[in-house]
Amino acid sequence: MSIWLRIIVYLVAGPIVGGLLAGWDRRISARMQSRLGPPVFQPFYDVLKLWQKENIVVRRSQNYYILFFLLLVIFTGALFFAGLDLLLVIFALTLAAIFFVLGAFKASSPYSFIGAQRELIQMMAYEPMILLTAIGMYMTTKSFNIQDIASHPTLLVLVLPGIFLGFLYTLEIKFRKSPFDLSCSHHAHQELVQGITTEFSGRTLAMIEIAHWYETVFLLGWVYLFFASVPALGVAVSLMAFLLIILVDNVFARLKWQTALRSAWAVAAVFGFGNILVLSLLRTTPSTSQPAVNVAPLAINAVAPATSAVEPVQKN
Amino acid sequence: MSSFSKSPWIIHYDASSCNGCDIETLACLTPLFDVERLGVVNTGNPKHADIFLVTGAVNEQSNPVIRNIYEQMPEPKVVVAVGACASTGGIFKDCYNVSGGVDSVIPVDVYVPGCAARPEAIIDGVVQALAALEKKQKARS
Amino acid sequence: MARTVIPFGPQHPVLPEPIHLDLVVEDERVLEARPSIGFIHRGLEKLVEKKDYIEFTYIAERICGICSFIHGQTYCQAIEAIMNIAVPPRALYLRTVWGELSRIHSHLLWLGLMADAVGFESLFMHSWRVREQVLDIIEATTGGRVIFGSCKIGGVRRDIDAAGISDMLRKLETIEQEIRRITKVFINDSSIKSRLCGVGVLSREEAYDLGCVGPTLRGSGVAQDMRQLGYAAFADLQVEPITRTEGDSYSRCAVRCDELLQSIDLIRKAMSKIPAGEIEIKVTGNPSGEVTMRTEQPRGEVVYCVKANGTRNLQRFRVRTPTFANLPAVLKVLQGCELADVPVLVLTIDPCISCTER
Amino acid sequence: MAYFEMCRLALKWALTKPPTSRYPFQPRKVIPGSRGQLVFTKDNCVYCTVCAKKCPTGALLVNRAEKKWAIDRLRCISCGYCVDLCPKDSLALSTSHGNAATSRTQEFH
Repeated sequence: MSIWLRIIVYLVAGPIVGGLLAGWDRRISARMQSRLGPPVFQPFYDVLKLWQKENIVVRRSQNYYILFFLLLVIFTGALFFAGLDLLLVIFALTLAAIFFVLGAFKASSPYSFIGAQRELIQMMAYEPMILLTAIGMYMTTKSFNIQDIASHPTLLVLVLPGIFLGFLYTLEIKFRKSPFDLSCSHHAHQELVQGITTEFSGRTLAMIEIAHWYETVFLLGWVYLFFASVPALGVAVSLMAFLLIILVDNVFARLKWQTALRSAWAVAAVFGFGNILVLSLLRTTPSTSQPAVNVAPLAINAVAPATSAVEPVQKN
Repeated sequence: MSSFSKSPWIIHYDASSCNGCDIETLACLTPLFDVERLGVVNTGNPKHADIFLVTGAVNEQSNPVIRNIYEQMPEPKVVVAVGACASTGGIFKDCYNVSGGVDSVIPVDVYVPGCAARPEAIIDGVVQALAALEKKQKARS
Repeated sequence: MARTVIPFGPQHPVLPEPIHLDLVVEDERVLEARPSIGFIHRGLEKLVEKKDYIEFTYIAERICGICSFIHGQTYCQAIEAIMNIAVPPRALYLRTVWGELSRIHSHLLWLGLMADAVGFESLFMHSWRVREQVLDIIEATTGGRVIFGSCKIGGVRRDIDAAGISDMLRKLETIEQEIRRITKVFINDSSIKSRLCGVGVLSREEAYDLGCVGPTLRGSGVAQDMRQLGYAAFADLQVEPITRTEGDSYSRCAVRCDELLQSIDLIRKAMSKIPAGEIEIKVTGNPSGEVTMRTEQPRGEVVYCVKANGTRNLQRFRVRTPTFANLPAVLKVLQGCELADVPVLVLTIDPCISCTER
Repeated sequence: MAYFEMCRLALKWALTKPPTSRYPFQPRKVIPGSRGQLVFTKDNCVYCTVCAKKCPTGALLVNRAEKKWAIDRLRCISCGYCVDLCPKDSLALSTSHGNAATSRTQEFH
């Protein structure tokens, strides 16, 4: 499929699939709470209703911040599905989140102010792990280009098990699900009223909701990337990851931001960095079984401390 | 457009009620009655809400609070007075600090009878409020 | 550092009832909490001079919706003490059973609200699902879900026949299993422990000096339970107060979870010993005199002072409710806590604002 | 470990049918003996106005001369005090919870 076709498919199918996933998410977590739960198209009704409601904002610039947030999330998703550069995708995602936080700061109400600060803390928590994921993918496929990563013969998750677990952990934060729904939890009773989305209403809130749908599809696409060489397995695992996150949402209470930050960085250090350490260890031993396709200078010069515990990684 | 009747977000405030009606309103969200199957979500934020559920006969101190919440809600908005106290002042109508029902402060669209209004009665009230919401939305657009 | 004042306002999703706290916050640490209450003050004590003393039981029951039965029961006991009416023993037993049922549904309600404040919605839904089964029993026996309206001066208004008793005991079986499963999750779950342990510590002396009552006091190790006074049928049912020593939110929550199971046993004991006979006695004439009556509400000890001067209307009616006694403890504990802990600390004494402000 | 306990509880309920009542679409499960709306049978009544005087919320209005009896459903708290006092038992409490109204009207009988 050509790049443009893929972008158009993402632009159209993104919100539909995202909305359905959000609908299924609310329905399954309702069933786990022994409730019937809303119809599956409920997120679409919500957004349609919000679109027609009056838009009360503290300062009109909030609308534009959220508009940029939505556009940037769409830009990130389009970049990702078009198969371009992974690092650009990561930084575009961070930029989108920054616009969202600026929109909340702009409203200068104490709740959205502290919600925005917590959103920054959350970003600080998951950034290292996402970067380590990109580095791990680079080390196995020798390129940051998503097209090459996707078409790489080896099953990435076998080579990067630690990074995959760390990435699932950050998904928990990115989806704003229970242990880490610090900045804004959709309809849970929060001490910050609605946190970051307190001061948005009407059309702006609808845009935030649609941006969340795009983000969901983009992040599940990234989980798929770990299993790119076996497409059917990839789709199955990304849906399983989604179900796992819903289950974790219904099994944990909300933790404080200190524990969230510490645990996220600990996971990034142990799983992410450990995995990369092991990879670089195996890479420097003279094993020539794997011809390096495009010999790019190894970004991270392999530091091989003697004491690192070697994880049993099967060589394929 | 009928999307208003499919996703009514409510905000609930206790204006000097004995909290019998409040726990019945919360009981509407819990598994046995589960109003989320009708699309209802209890947002605590007036900026996100469409239906304003008020319980209790309004006393002097919560009078400005109710008016404040009512004005913060975006159009179209509907007020449901839950319980005998909210509708007509109920058993506390002779108290010195109570100014009668909610309609002495803000315009009320639906009254729900009952002392500790049953969750089913509250669901009836919300369903009737949907019709009022649709009417207001047509009038607005 | 910049100090922001966060209005933890009368209208807040985590608070079912309005209480206003101005939190002076530095970064996310609360330096000071300035409360302002009075949002539910209806002034119903003044109604005593307008309403007939028999009719006032309906108002006494509606002081607070969650602990409504025990308010009604205490008022009736106060009037019966003034007019020294001998209430038939069966009515005393029925009052005890309904009192314990309202304690179970009130504690389950609190369990759900605490889980919700800590961000654990599924536990909130499960505990309120079990609470609905308790409300079905209450509705079958008294006709009302939240406000029973089954207590009157001189006895009770409805009787429970043998079939009703066996049906109630059978339903209590399933409720007990569900409660055991939910409280097991609540006590052992480490994400809840990380939010409740060490939060809002009240030492034994502090709790006693601040005048706390009920589970807030028992959580800090002081064994004080008004049911030991032996009012209603508690003279024949020995009540052992459940205490914990750590004195933090977690121990108060554990005390309430154990009290749930204790109430179920009390109901079973009362049901096995319930005597047959009349359920009410004719009341004539007007009360005159003064009495102070103390009973145990789910939140603690409630004190009723009733003064009558021989006319149809009472002269003075004063209630000191448990949340009024526990509020100073909340304010002391809120100093220096984190913003994320504020809902946990406000809910740890199980506040019933409509009780406090009458 | 309590996670598995909560996991078990969540998964058990995810697979079983939820006990939610489909209320507006299916009738309410009525528990016999529950106190609901007041029902008035006109022929037993002798208009002695005891119920109107004793009602805690003043929901009943009785006019002895014109033989009229009226109730304000939104004031009535279903306490059943009037049912106990009525000498001619022309009043009774049904189990229905009464429907929501869009205006404050009184019912005349």
